[in-house]
Amino acid sequence: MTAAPAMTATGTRTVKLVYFAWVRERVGIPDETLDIPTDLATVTDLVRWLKARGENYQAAFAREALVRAALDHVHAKPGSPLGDAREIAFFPPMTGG
Amino acid sequence: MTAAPAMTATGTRTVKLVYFAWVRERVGIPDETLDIPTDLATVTDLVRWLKARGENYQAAFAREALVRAALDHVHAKPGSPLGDAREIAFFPPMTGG
Amino acid sequence: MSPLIRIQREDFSLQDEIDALSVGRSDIGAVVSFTGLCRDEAGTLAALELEHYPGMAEAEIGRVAEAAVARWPLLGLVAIHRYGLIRPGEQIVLVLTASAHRRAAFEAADFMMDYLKTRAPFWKREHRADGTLGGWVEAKGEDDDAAERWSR
Amino acid sequence: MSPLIRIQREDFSLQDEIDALSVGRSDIGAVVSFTGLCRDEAGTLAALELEHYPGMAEAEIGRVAEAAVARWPLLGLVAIHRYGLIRPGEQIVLVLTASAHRRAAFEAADFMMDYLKTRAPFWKREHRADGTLGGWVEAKGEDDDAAERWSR
Repeated sequence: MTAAPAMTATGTRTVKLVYFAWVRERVGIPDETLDIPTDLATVTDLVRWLKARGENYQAAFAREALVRAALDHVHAKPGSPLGDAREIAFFPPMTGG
Repeated sequence: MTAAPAMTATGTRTVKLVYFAWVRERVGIPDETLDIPTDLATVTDLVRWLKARGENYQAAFAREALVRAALDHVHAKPGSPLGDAREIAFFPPMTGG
Repeated sequence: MSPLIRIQREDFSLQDEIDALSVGRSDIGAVVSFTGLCRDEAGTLAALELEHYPGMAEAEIGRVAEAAVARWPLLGLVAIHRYGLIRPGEQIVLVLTASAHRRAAFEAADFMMDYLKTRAPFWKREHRADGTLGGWVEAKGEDDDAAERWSR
Repeated sequence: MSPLIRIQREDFSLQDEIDALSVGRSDIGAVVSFTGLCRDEAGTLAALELEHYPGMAEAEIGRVAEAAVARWPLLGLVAIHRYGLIRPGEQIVLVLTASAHRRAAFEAADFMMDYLKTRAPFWKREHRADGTLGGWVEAKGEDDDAAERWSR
């Protein structure tokens, strides 16, 4: 990821959001590319911004503590800074193995 | 092992002694059948009786704490009673696995 | 020593992986394998469907493997995780560790599985024998507790 | 569940043993294997000679296996120990445990190996590459310590 985030003049940047398992089912799509405000500092900020966008996000993030996130393929915490992450994933606790 | 130990009128009984690894090499034979006094109470009593029989036993049991014993295929301690064991084994600490 | 990580739909052969790891060498004294299988005690399961996060699955298992390599003197480390539909009795996951001595091989395999359970981005759902789609399998708190052991 | 114990001169196949344990079942969720191999890091070893106490070897490993079965909810337990001449890179010992969940399978295999090392009547000596007979391998205090863990 050497390219700089795509910034717009109005203070947004473009990210890819990906969803898995029942988070994907509730959002209704496996992934989407969105322009998000650059002033969203943390994972939690992004979650709350998404919830304001529609009922599908509200359903997916109804219990915020239950949804995990990853920034560019690395696990993140609710308070983790979004930084310049290009791919942001949301999913339930993992049940592999 | 349902047969009773073979007792003689003079207070001895017949046992099979088996030796392994360097205990076997020092005693000089893999096994032997001996009449041992019935008044030998413990594994240590038997070891000391054997050491009185010859230099080969003295060499094998020079450091008594280094030699392990089994009575009828079950690990025994120096103070374990010989009971009516028919097969008594002596060997170094095990190095399998 | 570079860990071998594979995320695949196909089944795997433990014997092939052990052979690839150990044939022709005489420095390995201990090999530990863990194989996770699809269970169906109730007889109601047609298959487990394993969804995964391509890219992150390889990356995250690779990070866990590097942590194991840094912590134990390993001579070999393999982790294979399947995705897709897996029927009862079939293999899901394999972890294979090799070392000169048994303690490192046991601990590293145990560590790998605890972390795979809690950190590898895979999610299971049930396809029932009656043709209906079951729910997503819920994560177990005991898995988090198991992973937590290694940071004490 | 009855443990399978084998004391044999011949080599063994991990895959065959796992298949025998698990094929056609769907109650097993976890299989752990431990394979002990003949090492020769210095390049001076022609073979290890393993002497054993026939009769007691089977009996003692059987007792250790029964202790494992009593302690963990196992669905399968296999222990195979070879004797005779074993060359560098060859297999010496196999322990295989199966359970519904991974913790029991890991712990039981670990326990079995610790006890095999300290209680199974086997003794190793070295045959050197230069044709001379090496000494008997000495027991390690750390093996006793490892076995002691399980009584705490």
